[in-house]
Amino acid sequence: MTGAPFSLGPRNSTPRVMLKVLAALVPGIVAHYWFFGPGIVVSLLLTSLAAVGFEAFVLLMRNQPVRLHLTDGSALVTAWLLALSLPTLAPWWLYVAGSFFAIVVAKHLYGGLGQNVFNPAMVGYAALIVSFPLYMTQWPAPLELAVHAPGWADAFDLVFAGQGALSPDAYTSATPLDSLKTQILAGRTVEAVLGQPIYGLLGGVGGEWVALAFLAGGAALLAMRLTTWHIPLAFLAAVALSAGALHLIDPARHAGPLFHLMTGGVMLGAFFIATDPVTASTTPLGKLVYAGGAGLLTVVIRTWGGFPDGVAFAVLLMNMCVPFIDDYTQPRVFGKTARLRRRAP
Amino acid sequence: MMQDYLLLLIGTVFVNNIVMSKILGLCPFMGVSRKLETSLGMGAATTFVLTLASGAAYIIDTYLLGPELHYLRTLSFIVTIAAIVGFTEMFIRKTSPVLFRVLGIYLPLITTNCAVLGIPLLTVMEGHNFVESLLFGLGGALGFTLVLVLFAAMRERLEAADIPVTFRGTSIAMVTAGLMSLAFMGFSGLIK
Amino acid sequence: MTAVLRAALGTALALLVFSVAGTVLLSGTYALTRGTIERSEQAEKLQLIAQALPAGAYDNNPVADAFDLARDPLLGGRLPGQAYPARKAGQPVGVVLEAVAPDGYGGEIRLIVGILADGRVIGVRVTAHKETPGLGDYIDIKKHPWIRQFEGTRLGEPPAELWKVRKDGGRFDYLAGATITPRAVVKAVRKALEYFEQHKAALLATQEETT
Amino acid sequence: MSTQAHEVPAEVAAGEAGLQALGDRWAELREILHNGLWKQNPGIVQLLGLCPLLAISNTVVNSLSLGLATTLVMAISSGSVSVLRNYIPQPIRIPVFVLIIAALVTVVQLFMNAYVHPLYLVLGVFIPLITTNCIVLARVEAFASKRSTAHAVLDASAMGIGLTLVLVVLGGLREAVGKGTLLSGLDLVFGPAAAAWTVHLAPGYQGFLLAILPPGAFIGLGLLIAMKNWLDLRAAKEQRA
Amino acid sequence: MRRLHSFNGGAHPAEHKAESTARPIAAAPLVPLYVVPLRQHIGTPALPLVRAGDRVLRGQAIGQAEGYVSASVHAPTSGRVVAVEMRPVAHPSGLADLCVVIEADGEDRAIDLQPLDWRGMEPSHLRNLIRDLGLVGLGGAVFPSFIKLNPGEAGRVETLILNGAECEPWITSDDLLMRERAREILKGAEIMQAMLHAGEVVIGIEDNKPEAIAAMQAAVREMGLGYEVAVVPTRYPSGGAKQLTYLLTGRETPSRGHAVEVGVQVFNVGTAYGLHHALAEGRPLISRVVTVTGHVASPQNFEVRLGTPIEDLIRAAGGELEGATGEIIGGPMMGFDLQDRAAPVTKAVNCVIVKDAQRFPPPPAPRACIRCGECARACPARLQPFELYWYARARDFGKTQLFSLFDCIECGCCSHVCPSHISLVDFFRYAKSEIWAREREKEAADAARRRHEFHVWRLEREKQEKAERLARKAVAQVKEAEAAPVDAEAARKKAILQAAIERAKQAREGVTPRNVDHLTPEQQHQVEEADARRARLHAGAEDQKETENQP
Amino acid sequence: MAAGGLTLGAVLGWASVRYRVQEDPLVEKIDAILPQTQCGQCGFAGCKPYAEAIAKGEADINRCPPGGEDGIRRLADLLGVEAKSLGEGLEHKPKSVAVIDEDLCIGCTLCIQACPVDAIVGAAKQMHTIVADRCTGCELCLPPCPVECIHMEVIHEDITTWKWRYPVYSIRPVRE
Ligand SMILES: Cc1cc2nc3c(=O)[nH]c(=O)nc-3n(C[C@H](O)[C@H](O)[C@@H](O)COP(=O)(O)O)c2cc1C
Ligand SMILES: Cc1cc2nc3c(=O)[nH]c(=O)nc-3n(C[C@H](O)[C@H](O)[C@H](O)COP(=O)(O)O)c2cc1C
Ligand SMILES: Cc1cc2nc3c(=O)[nH]c(=O)nc-3n(C[C@H](O)[C@H](O)[C@H](O)COP(=O)(O)O)c2cc1C
Ligand SMILES: Cc1cc2nc3c(=O)[nH]c(=O)nc-3n(C[C@H](O)[C@H](O)[C@H](O)CO)c2cc1C
Ligand code: SF4
Ligand code: SF4
Ligand code: SF4
Ligand code: SF4
Ligand code: FES
Repeated sequence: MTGAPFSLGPRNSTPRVMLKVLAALVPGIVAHYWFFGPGIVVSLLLTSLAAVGFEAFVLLMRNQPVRLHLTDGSALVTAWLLALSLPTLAPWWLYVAGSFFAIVVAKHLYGGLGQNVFNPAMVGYAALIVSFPLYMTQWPAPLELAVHAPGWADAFDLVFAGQGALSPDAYTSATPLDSLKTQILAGRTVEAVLGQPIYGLLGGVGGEWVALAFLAGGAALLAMRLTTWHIPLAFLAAVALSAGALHLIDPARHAGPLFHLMTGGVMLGAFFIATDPVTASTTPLGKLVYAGGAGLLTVVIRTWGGFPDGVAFAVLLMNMCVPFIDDYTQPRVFGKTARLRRRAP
Repeated sequence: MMQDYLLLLIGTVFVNNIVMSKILGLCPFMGVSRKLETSLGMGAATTFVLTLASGAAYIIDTYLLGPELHYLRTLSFIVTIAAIVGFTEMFIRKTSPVLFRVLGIYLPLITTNCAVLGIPLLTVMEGHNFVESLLFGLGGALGFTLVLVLFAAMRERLEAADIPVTFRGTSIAMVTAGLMSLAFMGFSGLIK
Repeated sequence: MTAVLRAALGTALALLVFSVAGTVLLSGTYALTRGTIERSEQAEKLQLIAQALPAGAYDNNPVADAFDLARDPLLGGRLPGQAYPARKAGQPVGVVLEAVAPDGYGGEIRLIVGILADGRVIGVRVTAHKETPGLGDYIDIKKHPWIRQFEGTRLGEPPAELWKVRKDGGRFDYLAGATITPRAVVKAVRKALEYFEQHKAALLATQEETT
Repeated sequence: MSTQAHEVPAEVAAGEAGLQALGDRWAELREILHNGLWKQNPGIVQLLGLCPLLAISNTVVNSLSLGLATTLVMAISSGSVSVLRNYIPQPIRIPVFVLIIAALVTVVQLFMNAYVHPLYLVLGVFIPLITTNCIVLARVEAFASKRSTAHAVLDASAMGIGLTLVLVVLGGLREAVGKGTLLSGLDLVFGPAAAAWTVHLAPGYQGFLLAILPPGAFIGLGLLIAMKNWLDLRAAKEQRA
Repeated sequence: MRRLHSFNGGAHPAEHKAESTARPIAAAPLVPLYVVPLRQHIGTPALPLVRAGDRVLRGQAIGQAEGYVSASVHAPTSGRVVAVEMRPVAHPSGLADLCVVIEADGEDRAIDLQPLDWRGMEPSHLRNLIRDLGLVGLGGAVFPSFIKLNPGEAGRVETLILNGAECEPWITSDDLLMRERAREILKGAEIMQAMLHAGEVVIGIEDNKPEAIAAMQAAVREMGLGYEVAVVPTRYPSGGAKQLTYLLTGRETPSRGHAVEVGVQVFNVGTAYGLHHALAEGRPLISRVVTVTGHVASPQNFEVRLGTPIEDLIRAAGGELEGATGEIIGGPMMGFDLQDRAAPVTKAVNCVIVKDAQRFPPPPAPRACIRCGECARACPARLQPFELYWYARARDFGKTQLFSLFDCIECGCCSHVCPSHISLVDFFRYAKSEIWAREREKEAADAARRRHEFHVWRLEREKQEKAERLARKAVAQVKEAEAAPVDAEAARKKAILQAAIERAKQAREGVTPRNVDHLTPEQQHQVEEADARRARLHAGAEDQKETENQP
Repeated sequence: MAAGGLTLGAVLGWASVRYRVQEDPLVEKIDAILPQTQCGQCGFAGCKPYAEAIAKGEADINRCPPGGEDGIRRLADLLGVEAKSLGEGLEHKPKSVAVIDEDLCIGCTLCIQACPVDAIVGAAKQMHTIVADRCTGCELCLPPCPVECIHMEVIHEDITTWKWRYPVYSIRPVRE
């Protein structure tokens, strides 16, 4: 039986939401293509295919309406975000394994869309980086700096047939974050490092433009009311503030806030990953706590941790806290005097 | 000095989390995490006992056993822990019946939490001094409480998820713990 | 209250009996196994040290003859390490030094460096490290023969400016994707050799001198 | 049990009763075994003794060694508690149990240190931790302290073997996925020659490191539990059909 | 002008009001058969005062208010009662309820109606009168008005709000009532103000009803009342009592409490209109204004006699058009699907919408909730509907209560905006009714436990008493035997035999039902009925001995 | 070590005597969840004995058919164990009340004695009546009646007891 209301609200729907998110990602993808070559297209295709395949497979196994759930588009969002956080031009099975972890382990073991507690794309990323650090640290160099700028044919060769004629050094370089981190470890100063050719005006060459494109996409996301300002703002503010504080304390060892905002996954994370409605906190106050925590952890892991970028782990760590945060940050219900509190233990 | 202590504490809570990276104390972690409220109680009780046990272990190991009798460590530690648990129970019952109602049922469970023996053993193996031993115990217990409470909140939410039948219950809890420890790997390398 | 006391006394006695019994049992076992344990521990260490020494070129027990080294920045460690001398007929053949590479990717990398009396490296082994599995852990002989590159090297051979990984223009190989680890190891071995040069006399003392 | 016994001649009844008693005993034994190995399996049902289960199960060899050590401790401690059960004052039974277990564990520890030193180094702190391995105390308290010695030893062994089985399966799973090998590390027990016995499953396999790391342990055990659920569900379905 | 406050969320569903405002309110025609449910209000249903065969007049009470929260029910026209029986009523369940079925005689004769001089009346007497006149809230909650007209402990209500917001789409009955009968509404409000000693009276109307606003303003001016006509922005559910109170006064009605606790009382404009008529003419509540709209030939508002079958009412609006797919009772946001068109109009029915596939398409297949929070942003109660849904779906009702399930006013905003098209409110209604059922069961179980414990205790006591009695008797007999030692042996045997007989007799008859001590009135009623039946059954039977078994 | 053992033993012994664990209130809590039908389908003499058995760990939580899945879930919640389905051989019946065929009743009072919750009224040799809203539907009065005049009638819902149904669509409910 279904009761009132009998009216349909604004003409939106979950597939449309997902479609809009995909659309908002396009500027970033275009920038990526422009600065880093066609590898991104190959990896997007691969993760999309794998993710949709895995999703269909699990739905079939569970006797669930396959068409209904496949068409909600969430697997594609996961796939794209996964592809955007993995290095391009890695062997094909890396993308497939990442999609498996994202879709099967992180999403469908929990019952599918809306029920998972961990961000699927980030679970895929994290599983890969701890398992295959070698592939996960070989990032394609920006085209203008690469010894050999890989074209479409190279891209397919590298992904499907292994390295072929190209040696990794020909088309990869350490990412700006990684390179900064290792060189600081070796005793160089930030200033000296940032003068190197892979660093651009704000972040890394090419990477900074991709980040700006994601910022634009994020703005569109906000304008379309697909997310609220809380998470992106708190995330970016926490990154900027903590990086800024470290920079003030010791500018030789810690890069400034702008550098941190423009490199790695911060922009993508702030607007597209930390905002995943399923795994993010849902209360206004909770969103601030959640995203603020994620931003802070990002900088902590970047600065002292074992991984060059901390966005994925920061998001996962905060995902873990979300049910707890939500429980203690419920908005005050109309007519009640206090926020919802748990019973005393 | 202060900084070292702080680092030790942060290290034991996050980086070398007793459950997620040292893999100790899992039975209560799985068993007492169905409800947020009970997990808070368990966490509080464990924190209290573990800090004391860790300090006591240092004293016993340094002043009673020494290098000669190290083979009596396990025996003496476990007896000490049993006594501390019994003593705590008694003390709390006497001083705060309310607290006792809250913690009482968890206290006996603590004796069989292997973290409670593991931390004292680790602390003497790593050659900590007295303050460090206390902090190590405290940090370990806080780390335990942290993950226990977060895990409980997650499990409460997952109780209502449409999880595939074969994975319902402890299976998905294990997978969740696995993803938690994956997330905790993000802390690796934080403190060298 | 007396009932309580009596009960307490009873349980106390029972527990006493069990504790004493446990202690006696353990002491007995300990006495029984002690010798074997010590022998096992020594054998373990000796086996490790032997990998960095020329087989059959010595007749002493380096582990038994080990002596402490003073802390030295060239050896890297925060705590003083040890040296294990190898002698044949009381004459020094070489020495195994414990050294630490402090700047590995995951923190300290502990090494033993076997050096012949003429300053030539006979073998290097990693005894403990926290490098990333699958990436930086090829320095472990169980994973990769990389560490054997040092065999036969000495200060000046290769020349000082080539005591680097290939990526930095040196002579030592590395595996792509992980340069920090080999860099640290190369540096540590070089420093250990320098230490040997500086303290040669003390390290290669004959048996009588050290004991 | 034998309600119609009085209607049949005495000697027949006695024989029958004897047979029945034998059958009963066999049923009881089977029950204990079935409980330990499957129905109440400590590793995947009771979820006790998880720490060593998860921490040590990265290779088959480690799993097997710790499993056997645990089984040994369980059997001896259950047996001794069962023998001593009437001499242990009720109020301090737990401390005494723990004491007995701790003493036995230390004995095992000393022997392992002496005779399989490399393995001792690998298993590390988890040997003394058998003391607080919940399953040891749980069986002692729930079973051994109430039952005859033979039963107690059998139950403890069944539980121990049940745990060992899970350990070995999990170890095999993790080792195979994580490294693509099986039985690596045999040399720790049998000396360097045994290194050659290691089975390499797929040459050129990259190794899925996650499986060997802690997350792999948790997820692997989760999968094993799910597998058991699935088998049980299927059995239940078949029974209904 | 007063400063308006703004509540959280809300929704802007398409209005569809113009359809039914084109025509004035018409009187619905007399129909041959009226079905008048005895439960037309919240609380205890009225007790029937008539039996099949009785003749009734318009306005005659046919159901008497029973208990405190209740109101009387009256005949809508004159005619003959043909049955007092279970008939389908307008209820989401589609279940039947006890109704008085009246066959109209077409004469529509009324009882003697007398204006009541309410000004001089003792307040509690006046409230009783209002109860007997069947006045209940016509805003949808049908709560007996006399209760709300009690100024309460404070002795006065600061603000009386007349609710003319009519925020639901499609419905226009209040709009038309205000346009056409503003003066009568205000006269009703005067009564309310006087009864509540209200300091100020505010009439809240959404800004999409300019004619009604103008009419009310004009009437206020003409009548020289100091009332304020407050224009509130059109945003569903501004007509909810809590929301309107907050809009107009900035006061939050406490959770699970009533507006009166913050010094405000809210009445629907129709209620005021009905109150005026009830007191000025002595006419009980037998009709109300109902909007008939949607897929009908001529959508219009009707003054409808309560009890009119809905199918007849639809016919009055020209009948449904081709392709009608059903009816909604109430508005599209809070109403429900009508299951049986023979069900009658009651005091709660303010609107009948005939659906068609175009404007009321079947709901799209729901998808998984993505926790997007749209619903929380729309919820006027500031709840987190997706959390409620999450736990209601899994039947974890404890958790739903932790997330304040009972603060949900079932406005439907959340379902309305959900991009996954989940009918959230259905889950909330489901959870609420399950929790209520559980509470009922719990009470029943507790009562059963108490009775069981009593039962056990009683058996125990009886066993004891019996043992004592037997002992006493045996002692007495032995004494007797000793006193007459003729044949002591025989006497002793006899005594034993006697005792055995006694024991058997006791066993057979000794159990006396002492379980009728604490019966509720209904149970007493049931027992009495049984007794009556028993008496009828046993009439003529000679057996009268059982009285001796009574204690 | 010996000294340690001695002191610890003393402390523990003293504590254990001093603070013996009192009766736990668990039985009450369990009993409060049981439906108090007293039907004995669980294999115990009533709800309270079953509650005691559960508290002692002697009985499983899935033995009470009148309590249904929901009751099991609440018990599981209380005891912190995994909920399970109703035990083998037990089934949940729709809620019913007993009805006495008044024409047949001979007034033997046997049913009155059987009814655990005093839901039957009437005196010896008189016809008996069941007070419907006291009857828990336990069926215990059926077997004793010598003339088999009692039968069970399923209770149908009315408007006041009607419940909104679980909304079902193509998405499956979480627990079926
Ligand atoms: C059990 C019950 C008791 C009530 N008691 C009062 C009361 O004491 N005073 C009052 O003004 N309204 C009382 N109400 C009526 C509500 O406040 C009334 O329905 C209305 O003002 C709120 O309208 P709404 O819930 O339709 O928005 C009561 C309602 C119920 C169901
Ligand atoms: C998770 C992770 C673990 C790493 N572990 C190591 C390591 O153990 N040893 C190492 O030399 N580099 C390690 N790196 C790689 C360094 O960050 C850096 O990319 C590399 O050492 C630079 O080498 P290249 O110049 O050959 O690219 C790791 C990177 C990541 C992301
Ligand atoms: C969501 C919601 C919307 C409502 N909308 C209106 C409305 O537009 N007009 C109205 O008179 N009552 C409306 N009500 C009912 C009021 O809350 C309240 O019951 C009524 O105004 C009290 O007046 P009454 O007792 O005279 O019916 C609504 C209730 C709810 C819960
Ligand atoms: C604004 C927005 C952000 C999203 N971000 C992610 C994401 O970071 N990772 C992901 O796997 N899915 C993301 N999704 C898709 C979807 O929510 C996700 O697959 C669910 O977590 C699967 O249950 C996003 C969806 C939206 C609408
Ligand atoms: S609007 Fe719908 S999809 Fe979004 S959170 Fe609410 S229920 Fe979930
Ligand atoms: S129906 Fe309830 S939960 Fe939904 S918006 Fe209205 S008040 Fe909020
Ligand atoms: S089955 Fe349930 S209702 Fe019946 S006696 Fe047992 S506990 Fe009570
Ligand atoms: S009347 Fe019969 S069915 Fe009803 S409670 Fe009594 S014994 Fe049980
Ligand atoms: S084995 Fe149970 S807590 Fe570690």
